[in-house]
Amino acid sequence: MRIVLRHEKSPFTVELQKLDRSYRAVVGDIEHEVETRPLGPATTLLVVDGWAFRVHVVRSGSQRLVAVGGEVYAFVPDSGAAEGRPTTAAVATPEIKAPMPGKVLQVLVRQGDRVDPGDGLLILEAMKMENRLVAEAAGTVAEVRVREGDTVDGGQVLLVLRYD
Amino acid sequence: MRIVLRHEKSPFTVELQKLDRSYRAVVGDIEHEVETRPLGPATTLLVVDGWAFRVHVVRSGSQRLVAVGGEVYAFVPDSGAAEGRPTTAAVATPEIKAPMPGKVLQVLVRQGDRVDPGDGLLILEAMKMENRLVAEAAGTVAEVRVREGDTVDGGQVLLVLRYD
Amino acid sequence: MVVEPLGPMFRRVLVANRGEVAIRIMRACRELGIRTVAVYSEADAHAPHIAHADAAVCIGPPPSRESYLDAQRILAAARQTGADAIHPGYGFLAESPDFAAAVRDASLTFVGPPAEAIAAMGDKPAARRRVAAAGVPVAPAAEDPPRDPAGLGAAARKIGYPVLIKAAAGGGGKGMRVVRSEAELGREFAAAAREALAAFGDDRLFLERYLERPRHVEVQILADTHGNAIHLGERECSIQRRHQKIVEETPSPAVDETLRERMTRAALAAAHSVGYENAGTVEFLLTPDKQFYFLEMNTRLQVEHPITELVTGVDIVQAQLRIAAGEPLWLRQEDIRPRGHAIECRIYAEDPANQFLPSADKILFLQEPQGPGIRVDSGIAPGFNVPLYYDPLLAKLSVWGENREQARRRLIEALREYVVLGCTTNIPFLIDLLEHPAFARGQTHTQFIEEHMPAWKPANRHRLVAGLAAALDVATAPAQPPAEASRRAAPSPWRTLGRWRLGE
Amino acid sequence: MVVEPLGPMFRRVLVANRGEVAIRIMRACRELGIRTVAVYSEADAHAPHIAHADAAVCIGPPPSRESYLDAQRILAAARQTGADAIHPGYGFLAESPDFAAAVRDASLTFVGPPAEAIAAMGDKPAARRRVAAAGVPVAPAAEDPPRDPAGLGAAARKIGYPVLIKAAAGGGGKGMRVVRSEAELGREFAAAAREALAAFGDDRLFLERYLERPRHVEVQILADTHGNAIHLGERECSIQRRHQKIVEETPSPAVDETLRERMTRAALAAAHSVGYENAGTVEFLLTPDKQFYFLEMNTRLQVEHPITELVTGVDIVQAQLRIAAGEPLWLRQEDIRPRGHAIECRIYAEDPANQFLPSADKILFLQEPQGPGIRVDSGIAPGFNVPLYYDPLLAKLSVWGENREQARRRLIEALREYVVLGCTTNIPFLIDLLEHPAFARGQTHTQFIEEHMPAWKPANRHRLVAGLAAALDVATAPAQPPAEASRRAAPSPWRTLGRWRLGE
Repeated sequence: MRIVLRHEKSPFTVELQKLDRSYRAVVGDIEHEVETRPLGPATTLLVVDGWAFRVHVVRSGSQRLVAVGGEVYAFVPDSGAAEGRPTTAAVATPEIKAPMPGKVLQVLVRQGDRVDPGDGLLILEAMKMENRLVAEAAGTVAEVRVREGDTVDGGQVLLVLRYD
Repeated sequence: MRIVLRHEKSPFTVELQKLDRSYRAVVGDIEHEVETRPLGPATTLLVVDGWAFRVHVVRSGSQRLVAVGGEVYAFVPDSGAAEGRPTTAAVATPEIKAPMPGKVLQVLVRQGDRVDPGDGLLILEAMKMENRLVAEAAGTVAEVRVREGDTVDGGQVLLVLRYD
Repeated sequence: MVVEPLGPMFRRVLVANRGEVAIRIMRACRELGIRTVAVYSEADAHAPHIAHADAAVCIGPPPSRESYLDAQRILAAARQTGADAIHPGYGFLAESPDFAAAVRDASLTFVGPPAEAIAAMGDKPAARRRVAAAGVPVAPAAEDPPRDPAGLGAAARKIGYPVLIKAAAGGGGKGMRVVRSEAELGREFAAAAREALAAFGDDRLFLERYLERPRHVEVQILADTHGNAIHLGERECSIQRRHQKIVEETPSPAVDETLRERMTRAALAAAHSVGYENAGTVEFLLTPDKQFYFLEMNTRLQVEHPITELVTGVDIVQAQLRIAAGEPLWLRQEDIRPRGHAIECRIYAEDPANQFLPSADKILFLQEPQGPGIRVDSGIAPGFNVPLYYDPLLAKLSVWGENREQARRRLIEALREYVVLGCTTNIPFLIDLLEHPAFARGQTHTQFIEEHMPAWKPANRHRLVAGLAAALDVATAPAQPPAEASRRAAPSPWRTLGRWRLGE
Repeated sequence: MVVEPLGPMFRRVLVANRGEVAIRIMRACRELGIRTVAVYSEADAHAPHIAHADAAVCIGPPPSRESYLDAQRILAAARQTGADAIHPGYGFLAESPDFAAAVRDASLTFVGPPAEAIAAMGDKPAARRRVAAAGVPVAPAAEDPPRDPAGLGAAARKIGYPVLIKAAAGGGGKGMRVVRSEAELGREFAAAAREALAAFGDDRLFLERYLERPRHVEVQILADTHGNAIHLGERECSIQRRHQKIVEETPSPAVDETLRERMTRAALAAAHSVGYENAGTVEFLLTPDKQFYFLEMNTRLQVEHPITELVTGVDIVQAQLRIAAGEPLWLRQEDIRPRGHAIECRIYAEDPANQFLPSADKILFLQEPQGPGIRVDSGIAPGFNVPLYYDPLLAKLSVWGENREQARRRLIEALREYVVLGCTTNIPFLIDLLEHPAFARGQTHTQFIEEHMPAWKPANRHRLVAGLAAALDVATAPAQPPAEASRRAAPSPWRTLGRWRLGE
C-alpha cells in the first residue's frame, strides 16, 4: 500500500507492506523494518530497524499530529494521491545519494553487479538507525564511490547505477 | 429521578432534580445543590453546596469507579431499583438525626412550626459542606434538641417531628 | 522531633489569578492547612486551576479588564466566600497599589508588599532616583540634556559612550538611537528630536548609557513585617525574546562570590529604601566587565521563583503566606546555603517557527516529564481549550542538578519527554536553545536569541519516524470521525491581533 | 563556567529490570549520554519501561525464571544489541553473584559490586561473623546452645532477655518463641525443639536477643574501585508490613549526630570488610535505647534511594554508572551536607482493605501528582495492564520538605492528588498512615502497622461526593458500552495464589 502524506510543504511517501509481525516500509529508496506496538491512549512504541521510539499520535481533522523526541509534526494525507492509488511513478535516478548525513556501515554490491528492484545496495548508519538503501529498478552497478566506514554528507553520491 | 447505587454492601440513593444550571440532590433526608462541570477526560468539577471537588469517574462494566481526595469508590447501579422506577417509599421517621458528625450552623424551625415535605429544618456543617436537612413529610415540629453552634455526633437526634 | 509551629495563619485565601501560578499558590496553602478560593472568568470555566480550590467563583466575562483585573469583583468574591486574605500571584493586579490598598481597606490581608512600596517602585523614574540615593548603582543618564553642542557633548561624555538617545515621551523604539562617538552625537540627537516630535508631539529626549550584551541578573528578597530582610541569591534571566523571559537559571554563570556580595547588598538596600515587605525581586543589568545597574524592582512573586526554591530549599510562596500572617522571619542570612544549579524554561503556547505567534487550541494529549530533579508547574490539562485572552504560559519546567551541566542535560531530556499535542508550543525551540554551544558555555546575554537563533526553524530530526507513525495510523485506521474536522483550518486571529502578556 | 568531564563512559547499557527502576536507570543513562537497551518478558510487551529505551529485546515468557531471572537470555540480549554494561536494578538478578560473574566473564561491566562482595554478604551467617570481626555490632546470639538447663540458662543470660528461640533449619515462624525470663526458658526451649523437629525434621535451635519495637535504620554507602568510600547518611524504613517496606524517610527522627557518626562508621566498616565497591546499603535494627545491630547488607541499588538523593543532592544511579566506569570518587565525605527532610511511600497494586491482596488490573485513568518538592518515579501508564507475575510496586512518591512536618503534609496532599483508577492501590491506606498521630510524632518502629492500624478499613470521607458523581454519571449517560463489562467480575486468582515480591 502506498501512503502519501504532506508535512508542511513537502510530501512524505511510504510504500507499506505488512509482513508477519512487522511492516516493510520503503521511504525514498530506503527500506525499513517497522514494528508498531500500542502502549496506551495515543501512545505507540515504534521500532524502526531495531531502534525504539516512543511516539504519540492524535488526529485533528484529517491531520495526524505526531510527537517524538520533543518534536511535533502535523501530517496530512495527500488528497491528490490517496491511499492505495498509484501515483505517477518517479523516474529512477542513476545516482544513489545519501538521504541524510551518516556513516557507511556496509557496501552490499560491487562494480558490475546486477541488481533487481528492491535489492540492497548499501547500509548507511544515520540518526542512530541502520538505513538500507535499495535499487528502485533493475540494472548494473556502474560505480561505487564510497567505502565502509566513510562519513558522508546528506546528498552525497554513494553509488551510480546503469538501469536496463 | 431516583438513582439507586450500591457501594460495597450499602445502598446509596439519590433523588435528582435538574434545575436551571445545577441539580437538586436529596440524599437521605438532606438536600444538596450540585453543579457539575467537565474539565477533561474522566475529570469533573463537582460543586456541592458551594464546595468544589475534583472528581474522576471511569466506567468499568456497569461499575462507576470514582476518585476524590485520594479515595477510590466503586459504585454499581442497583439492578433491583433501576433508574426512574419508584422504590418502596421509606417510612418517614419522626426523629431527625445527624447523618454525620458536624456543627449546627442554623436551626430553621421552632417548636410548633408547621412543615411541608421538602421544607428546610436545620443546616449542619460537616465535611466542609453545609448540609440542609429537610422534612420528608408534612407535620409539626414537636421538639428541637440542639442550638446553633452545637457540635453533634453522627446519629444524634436533632429534632423530633410529629407527622400528620 | 519538633513539629514547627506555624504561627497565626489564614483560614481561607482567595487566589486572584489563573493558570500554573494559581495552582502553585493553592498547593502551598493546602500544605499549610489553609483553604482556598479560586476565581475564574467565563473563558476559564473549565480551567484546571478552579479544580484545585475548595471553592470557585466566576468573576466575569473573558476579557481581563472585566474579570481578573476587576478589583471590585474580586473583593466581592472574597466577601462571599469568607476569605481572610488575597494572594495576587503575578501579573493582573499583583502590582497595582490601588488593589493592595483596597484589599487592606476591606480588612483583608494582601499577600504581598504594602501598597506604598508597590507605588514607590511602580513609578520607574522616581524609583530610579530613590534607589540611587540609597547607594544602588544606576546606569548613567541625563534627563532632558542641554541642546547646545558643548553642553550636550559634556552630558554625553559624563554618561560615557555608547550613549542611547530615547524620547522622554516615547516608547516602541521611536526616536531611539545608539551613538558611539561624539562626532555622531549632534546629528543623531537632532534626528532623534525630529522623530520624537513627529511621533509624540514632544521633542524632549533622554540620554543614558547604552549597555551592550548585558546579562539580566536579579536578586530574590524576603522581608518580614518586623524589619528583617534576607536575600536568596541571584537568578540570571538573560534568555529573552522581546523582553519576555524564556529560560532562567541560578546561580548565574557570570556571578562570583564577590559580585554576589555586592549585588545582593544593593538589592537589599533598594528594598529597604521603599520599606519593602514580603517577597520581591530586584532586577539589574550586568555588563561583561561586571558593572551592574538597577533596572527595576518586581514587587510580587516572580514567575521564575521555582529555581531559587530548588537551590535554596526555601518555599517562597509558603514564606509569603507566613510573612503576610505576621510571622517574624524564621531564617537568617547564614541559613541560606544554595546548593547545585537550577534551570527553568517556560512552556508557551506559541509557534517559534512562525514569528512566535500565539497558538490557542485544545490540548488533545498531554504528557509531562517526571523523575529525579524535575519539577513541573503546570496550568493545563488534557481537554483544556487554551483561551486566547491571557498570557500564553502553559507551564514551567524546572530542573535541579549537582552542577550546571547536569541540570542542562536533564532539562533537555525532560523536554524530549514532554508531549503537548493539539496546541503548538515552543518545546522544540527550547531544546535547540539549550543545546546551543554558547548556552552550554554559559555565554548568555539579553541579545542571545537575536544573535544565535534568528529565524529559527525546526530541524525535524525525527521526520522519518514521525512520518512512519502517521502513515501507519492512516493505514491501520483510515476511517475519520468528522468531529473537529474543520476546526484547525480556521484562520488564526493572531495574524492581525496582539495579545497581552505578563510584563516581565 | 566549567563543564565537568564525565570520564570514560559506557556507550550502551542494558537494563536488566522492569518497571519504575528500569525507567529511572534509563533516565540516568540518557543524562550521561549513554544509550539504553530494555529487556522485557512477554507479559511486559506493552510495558512503559520498554518505551524509554533506545532498543528493546524480548527475553522470554512471563514467569521471571524464564525471563528476568534468566542470565543467559539477558547476556544474549546484551551481545545482540552491542551493550557494554548491564545494570541489574534491584530484585531479580541484582544480588546473584553468579550473574555478576557471568557478566564479567562476558567482558561486560556489571554496574554493581564485585561478585565476591555479593557472595560474601549473601551468606547471612557468614556475613554476620565477618562484620562482627570488623567491629560492627551484631545482636547477641548463640547457634545451637547447650541443652542442659545450666548451660542453656547461661547462654540466654549472656544474650540478655527477652530472647528469641528460632529453629536453625526453620522459617515462617514455626518453632519461634519469645522468652522473657529464665523461669520460662526450659519449657519454651523444649516446646520449640519439638515443634522444629515436627516441622523440619531437625530440632537444632538458635537463640538471639529479641528486639522490641526496633526501628529499621540503614546507611547508604558509595565506594569506588580505587579504595575510596563515603556514606550518604541514613534512612529509616520502619514502616513495614510483613518485612515489606512501605514508607521510608531521611533523616531518621531517632538518629542524632552522635548516633549517626557511630552507625555510619559501622556501615563503612561492614562494606570495607567484604571489599565493597559501588552503591550499597547496610541495614541495622535500632532499639529504643539507641543500640543498633547489623541486619544485612543490600549489595545493590535500594528501592528507597530517592529520599537520599533529595536530601544530599547526589544522583545515586549516575554515581553507580560513573563508579562502574572506573571514575575515582569525585565527592569527599565533607561534601555531603544533607538538607531538609525527605519521605517516600510506595504505591502498590494491592487492596489494603482486603488483607493487602495484590490487584492486577488495567490502569483506566492515571494522574500523578506534581509541584514543588514532589518526585514521582512511576512504572505505569494509562492503558497498561499490570501483570500478575511481578512485584506489585507501581510507583514511588517521594517528597522533600524544609523539615519533617512540611514533608509529611506535602506527601499527604500529593497522595490526595494521586489518581489511579482501574487497579486498586494502597493510596488511601498511606494517607491514613501518614496522618496517624504516632507517625506525625516520629514514633515509628517495625510493628507500627500491626500496632496502630490493624484491620484497616477506608474511612470513606468523601462517600457523599463520590456517590453524587456516580449518580450524575449514571443519570447523564446511562447507556453502557458492553466492552470490558465482565472483566472485573472475574474472581481474582490472588485469593488462592501467592505472588513473588521484591525481597526487602
